[in-house]
Amino acid sequence: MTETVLEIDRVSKSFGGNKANDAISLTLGRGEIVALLGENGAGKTTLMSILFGHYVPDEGHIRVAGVDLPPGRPRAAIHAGIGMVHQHFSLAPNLTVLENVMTGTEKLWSWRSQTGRARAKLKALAERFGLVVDPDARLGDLSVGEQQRVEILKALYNDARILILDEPTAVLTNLEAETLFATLKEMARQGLSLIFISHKLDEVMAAADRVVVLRGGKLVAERRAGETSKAELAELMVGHRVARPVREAHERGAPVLEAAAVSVRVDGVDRLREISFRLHAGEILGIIGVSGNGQAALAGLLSGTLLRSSGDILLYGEGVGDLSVAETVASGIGRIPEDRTREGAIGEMAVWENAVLERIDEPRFSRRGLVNRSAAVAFADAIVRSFDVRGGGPLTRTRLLSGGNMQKLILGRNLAEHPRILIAAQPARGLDEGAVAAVHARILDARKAGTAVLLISEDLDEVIALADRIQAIVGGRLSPPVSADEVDARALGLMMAGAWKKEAA
Amino acid sequence: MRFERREHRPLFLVVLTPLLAVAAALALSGLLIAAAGAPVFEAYWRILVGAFGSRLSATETLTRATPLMLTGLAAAVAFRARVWNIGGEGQFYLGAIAVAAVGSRLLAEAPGYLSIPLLLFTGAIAGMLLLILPLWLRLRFSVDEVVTSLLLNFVAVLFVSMLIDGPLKDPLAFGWPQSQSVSDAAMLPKLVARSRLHWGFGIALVLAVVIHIVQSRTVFGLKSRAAGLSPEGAVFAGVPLARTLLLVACLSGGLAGLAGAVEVLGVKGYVTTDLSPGFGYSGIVVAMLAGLHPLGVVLAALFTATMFVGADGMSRALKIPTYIADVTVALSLITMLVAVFFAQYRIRR
Amino acid sequence: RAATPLKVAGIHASPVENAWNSCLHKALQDAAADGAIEYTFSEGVSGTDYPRAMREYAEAGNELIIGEAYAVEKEARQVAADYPETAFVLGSSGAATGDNFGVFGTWNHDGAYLAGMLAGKMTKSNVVGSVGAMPIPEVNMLINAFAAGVKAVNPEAKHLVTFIGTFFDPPKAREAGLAQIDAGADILFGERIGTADAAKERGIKAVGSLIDYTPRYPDTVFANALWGFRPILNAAIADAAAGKPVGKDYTAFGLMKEGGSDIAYAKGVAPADAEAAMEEVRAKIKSGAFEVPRDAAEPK
Amino acid sequence: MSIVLDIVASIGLWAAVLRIATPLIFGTLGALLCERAGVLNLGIEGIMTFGAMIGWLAVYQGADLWTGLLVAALSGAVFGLLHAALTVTLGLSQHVSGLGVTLFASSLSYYLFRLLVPLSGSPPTIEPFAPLSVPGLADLPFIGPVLSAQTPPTYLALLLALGLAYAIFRTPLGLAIRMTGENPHAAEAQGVDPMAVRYGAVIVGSALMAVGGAFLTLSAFNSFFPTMVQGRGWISIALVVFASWRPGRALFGALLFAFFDAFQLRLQTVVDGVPYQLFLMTPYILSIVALCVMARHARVPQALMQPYRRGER
Ligand SMILES: Nc1ncnc2c1ncn2[C@@H]1O[C@H](COP(=O)(O)OP(=O)(O)OP(=O)(O)O)[C@@H](O)[C@H]1O
Ligand SMILES: Nc1ncnc2c1ncn2[C@@H]1O[C@H](COP(=O)(O)OP(=O)(O)OP(=O)(O)O)[C@@H](O)[C@H]1O
Ligand SMILES: [Mg+2]
Ligand SMILES: [Mg+2]
Repeated sequence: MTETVLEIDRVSKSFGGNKANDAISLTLGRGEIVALLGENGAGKTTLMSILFGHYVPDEGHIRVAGVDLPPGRPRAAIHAGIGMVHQHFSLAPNLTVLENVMTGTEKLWSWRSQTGRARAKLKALAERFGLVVDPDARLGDLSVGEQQRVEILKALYNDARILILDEPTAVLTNLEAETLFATLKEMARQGLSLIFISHKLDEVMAAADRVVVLRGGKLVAERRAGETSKAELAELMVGHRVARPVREAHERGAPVLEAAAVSVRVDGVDRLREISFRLHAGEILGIIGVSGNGQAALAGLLSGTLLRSSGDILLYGEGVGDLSVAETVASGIGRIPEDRTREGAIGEMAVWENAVLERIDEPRFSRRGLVNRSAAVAFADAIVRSFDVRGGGPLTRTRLLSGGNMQKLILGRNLAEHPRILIAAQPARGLDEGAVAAVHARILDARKAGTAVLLISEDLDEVIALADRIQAIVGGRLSPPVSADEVDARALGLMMAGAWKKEAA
Repeated sequence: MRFERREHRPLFLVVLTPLLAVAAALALSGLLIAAAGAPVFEAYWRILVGAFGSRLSATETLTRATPLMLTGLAAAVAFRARVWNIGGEGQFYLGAIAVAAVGSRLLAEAPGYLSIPLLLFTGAIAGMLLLILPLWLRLRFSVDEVVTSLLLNFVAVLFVSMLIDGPLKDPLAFGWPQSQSVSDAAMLPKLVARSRLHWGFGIALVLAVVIHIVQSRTVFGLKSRAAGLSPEGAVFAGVPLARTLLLVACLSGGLAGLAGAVEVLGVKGYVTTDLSPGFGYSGIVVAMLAGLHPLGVVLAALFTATMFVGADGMSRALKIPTYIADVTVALSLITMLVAVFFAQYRIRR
Repeated sequence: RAATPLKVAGIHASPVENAWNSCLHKALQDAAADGAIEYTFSEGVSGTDYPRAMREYAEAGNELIIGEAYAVEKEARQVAADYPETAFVLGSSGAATGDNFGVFGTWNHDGAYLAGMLAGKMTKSNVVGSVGAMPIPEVNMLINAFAAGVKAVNPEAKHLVTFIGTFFDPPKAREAGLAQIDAGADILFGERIGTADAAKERGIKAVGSLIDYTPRYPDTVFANALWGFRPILNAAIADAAAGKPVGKDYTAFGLMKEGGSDIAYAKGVAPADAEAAMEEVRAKIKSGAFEVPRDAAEPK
Repeated sequence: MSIVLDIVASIGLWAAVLRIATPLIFGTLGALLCERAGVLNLGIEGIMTFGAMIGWLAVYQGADLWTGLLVAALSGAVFGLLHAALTVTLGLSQHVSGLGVTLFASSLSYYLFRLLVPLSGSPPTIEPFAPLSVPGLADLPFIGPVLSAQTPPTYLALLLALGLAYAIFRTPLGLAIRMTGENPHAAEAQGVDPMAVRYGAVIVGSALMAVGGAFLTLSAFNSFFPTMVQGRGWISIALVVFASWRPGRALFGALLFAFFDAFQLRLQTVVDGVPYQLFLMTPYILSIVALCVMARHARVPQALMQPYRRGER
């Protein structure tokens, strides 16, 4: 093995009574790419945060090139050559790219920022690793992918020799992700050592030299990438065999939701242009597309938060105008939002409150403006039990639930009501393998029970596994549907690139 | 050293920390009292006597707590929905001047059972209007309401000053800038004869209970909290954001305006620019002390009033500079804030 | 009776630095030093707290309460009615009420008139200025008397007036004074402290009000329209100590004729003939032969 | 009309503008520095009062004027430390802590003043700063006489505005401060300690506020009066917003406000009928308007008023 650049030695950390890291030891060699794998809440981010000095470990040491790193000092970590790309970007939207990158890189008390030198250095780095961005652009004006690049440039600018990436691909498109991994491999070839965290096993298999699996805060396995399989990794993560459920053939019912040439305009920009689709009871219609092409607008439109600018929507065969959220819910439409922490649930509120908020005006939950608390708590309790929401009961603050459990709560409050239609946007994003399997199983169960599901997703594997028919969304336009049995990932990739237009023309 | 939020608060902490806070504040102001050459322990005794030792002091403490309860409720209601209303002082004055204007003219002849409710309502409306503007600016231009509502305080006070120097000036006040008086019939009846304690205290108590029920039991309470905690989450759940926040603003501004109305109708009968010794600002502190809980606001307002009236009386009894009262209040507010914090957080290394 | 000094409490709405309050405060301190009274006081008492302070002092056994009713006229009378055993003598623009609520005004306009007579003869630019807090009657009367004094000896002179809108902003009064100097004034009448600083800075002369500012600005303030509170206080103390009702107007004790107010001036600054003419009027005022016009309308 | 032009063209007006603006410049720059680091400091009104009192007291006790300013600055720093301890370390609500500091600092200054300076007659005085005329500058037409009427602290204020602009936009420390105000988590991830930056900014900012207060007693006037700060602190808070958190514009805003005030005082001597309150309202209303125009560009420090707690998410 090559020389060891980083050593994590029996690191432990607990939050309250919760042991997030339990005596974890790990080494990293020069030029090596290690993937860190684990369920949601397994402690991956915690471990990396300790490594970078955000958190102070309760026990254990970090050594870089054999030298102990003082705990809780990001500055020391940076000096030791560690760079970190955070799970949630840590950038300032009001500052320029250059300013974001330069912060903290010079002696604080010097008379003048060497902007010229910094700009040159940034440019050289960008060229060397193929991460091109305009140094003088205001960061808030950049796309998510570009911001990701800035995050990496920031780490490289500090001459990082060890780079940590916490779920770098969670918000990237497949194409962006591929570019990123190509860059990372090039970095490793140039002698950098990398640790990255991901839930996407394909990426892990493709990019990593070595895979480390955490479970419940403990390091449970270490494998060379060439000597393991996706199935084994999934099992190691969850602790038992996981298999994603498979879609069984199944008769579809009558159309329940149709869109005819619907357009949506948000802040003067056409987000959806004359889209048409038809959704049947008992089927899953997958909508694929690269982020930024109008999926959010589509989900918003069908969830009752956005208004049409033209076109018609037919619900159960009848034309309806713009439905408000309350009307949407009342018509039997369940909604799973793309971003569970921003839209799906309110962290500071109790589980029961989040369970009933969208139905609070129904007579069973409130009368004459007064909340029927016991009914609401009972409703939440039923969800917690039947959807196996772990980590708390109806009275728990929702913030304390892990991402996967929060997603189960959101799924539960919708499916418990046996919706006739389910609008599911990125239902498995950011979830670990076990949670993904559970969510998929629920959605398939709903389909079996006759629910019409509109699945909006960027994850092609997910769409192929679940959907009966697939349409692609590109630049606010919707392709004609194709049957899921007739396409493969490559064909879908072409659709997402807008290839159908040429066929149509 | 770092702080970690306690998920459970042991009862002894809830009880002990405020006591420790008061003790700390008294110890600190004790140093200053000693610096003035006065006996410290007698001073403590005098604070107690000054706040509750006689019929006069007890009723005065409650009288002073009344506007604090209302402005405290105004802040608590708003802050719970994350509407940062720092404009209580301006709303207080606008409520007061509206009452003086309407009460001295339109309703000058009306009998009390008619004019009192109408005037209270008038004051509330005036307060509302002043908070709706910052809220509208927030919804429309995303302008932070902390600064706008703060700025409007000064505009409001200057506006009141202009009115009582101009159209509303009382010609019988010998040229002093003060507004005309509301009719005697419109004054709130006294709760205790030969004292200043008036029915406004009862109104404030009732409102605290009502608001507690609204916040903990009603759909509106739930929705407004959701709107405050997460606008996106609330919209997704079908909470009409603008309407909910607007209602919150009306409630909060209305309460602050009502505080001004009650102070005019209960105590003074007319408006001057020194009607409020910062009731609007103290209300914010009262609300924070109370952890934004409406019933807690009652306690916090009583505490603040007790400290002030008690220390004020003490300064007279011991002949030390009057300003010790404000110092004591300020110290106890600061120590109480720290105490509330340590009841919520624990220290970790 | 004289064996035990009268217990007197002072309640000041402003800090006692305020010139007007300092007149009261100093007279009370002096009386206490003389052994005539036992003095205790509160200052910076806001309108909300003022009635409570009155009641607390009354309940604490003070026999005479001195203060200012301007912002709390109504409530102050209510308090007096509730404590008939206690004597209240307060600065007020209103009338005395009942047996135990006496009032006094601040009439030092005689001195202002006399100072105006000197100023009128001294001005070279023929422009003089007055800086006041707010156009309230007593301030108006004072400024008008000064202007009348100026006009009496120099009908051509122009008189500027600025109100700073607050009782407590010396730097602002100074700015107002400077503005008047920029507008041509070469003698300033400072109803507010701070005005004389402007005069000092620009090397012109100024007139002070209420207290003697000459020691503070030796080469600048050459005349002061003094107001002595001691005669009013002595009268009130005498009434209260004798158990006589104090429900009357004590203003007159502050008049020049009664030895209350006067002019204090540095001799030799104004021309000798001006001083002589002024002294003549001063004697007439003291004898009652001349009365300075009282005009409480807002000066223009 | 010509009256107005006469006033605007007068040297006296512009000299007054600079004088009136000086405490506002200090106050605004101090508040701006705090806010750039993400801390709203409503303690300003009290800190200015305390600075006015303690600076004066030091000189009254025999210190020289510059020592007086220094003592004021130190006292401001102490209150800044208090505010920082409450808002940065404990993460308490910034506006509540600020209001608490204002109440504490102002009442304490009155109390101490009364204990230490027994009063009879008019308050005691000190010899304040004398105007300074800088050779070269003093010979310039118009500007020369205007500047020559100013005392050293005014020159200091003008230089400070330029210096702070440079420091914030051109130095590594300034960038660290801005980053802390925009995103403390990002600052920490880059090795900048956001707690330390916030402490530093609040302490230095508060020291500047106190110097602004001391100007009132050491230059604009020569004795201390309770309540003499008269809302100048609150005006500074408004001016920071008006200036959209830029020192150069803060200077401009303070001068503009002072212009209104000086102009108003002069206009009063020649015309009447306009309620002075209308003049006094203008800066507040202008600030609100400026805020509406700017909010679209979202240049408010994004982490303003957000407590930063390490290791909390
Ligand atoms: N600052 C914190 N305070 C309290 N608990 C925390 C904190 N940070 C993490 N935790 C808890 O520690 C555990 C591990 O969290 P961590 O973020 O490391 O998980 P993760 O493996 O990164 O999960 P994910 O895949 O969802 O990102 C979780 O139970 C989490 O709730
Ligand atoms: N109001 C807006 N102003 C400026 N840009 C916007 C606005 N709303 C969306 N965008 C940007 O425009 C692009 C298209 O947005 P849209 O919501 O239609 O697509 P999307 O696929 O749902 O986006 P995403 O999946 O990233 O949320 C995205 O890059 C989005 O960030
Ligand atoms: Mg994580
Ligand atoms: Mg999307």
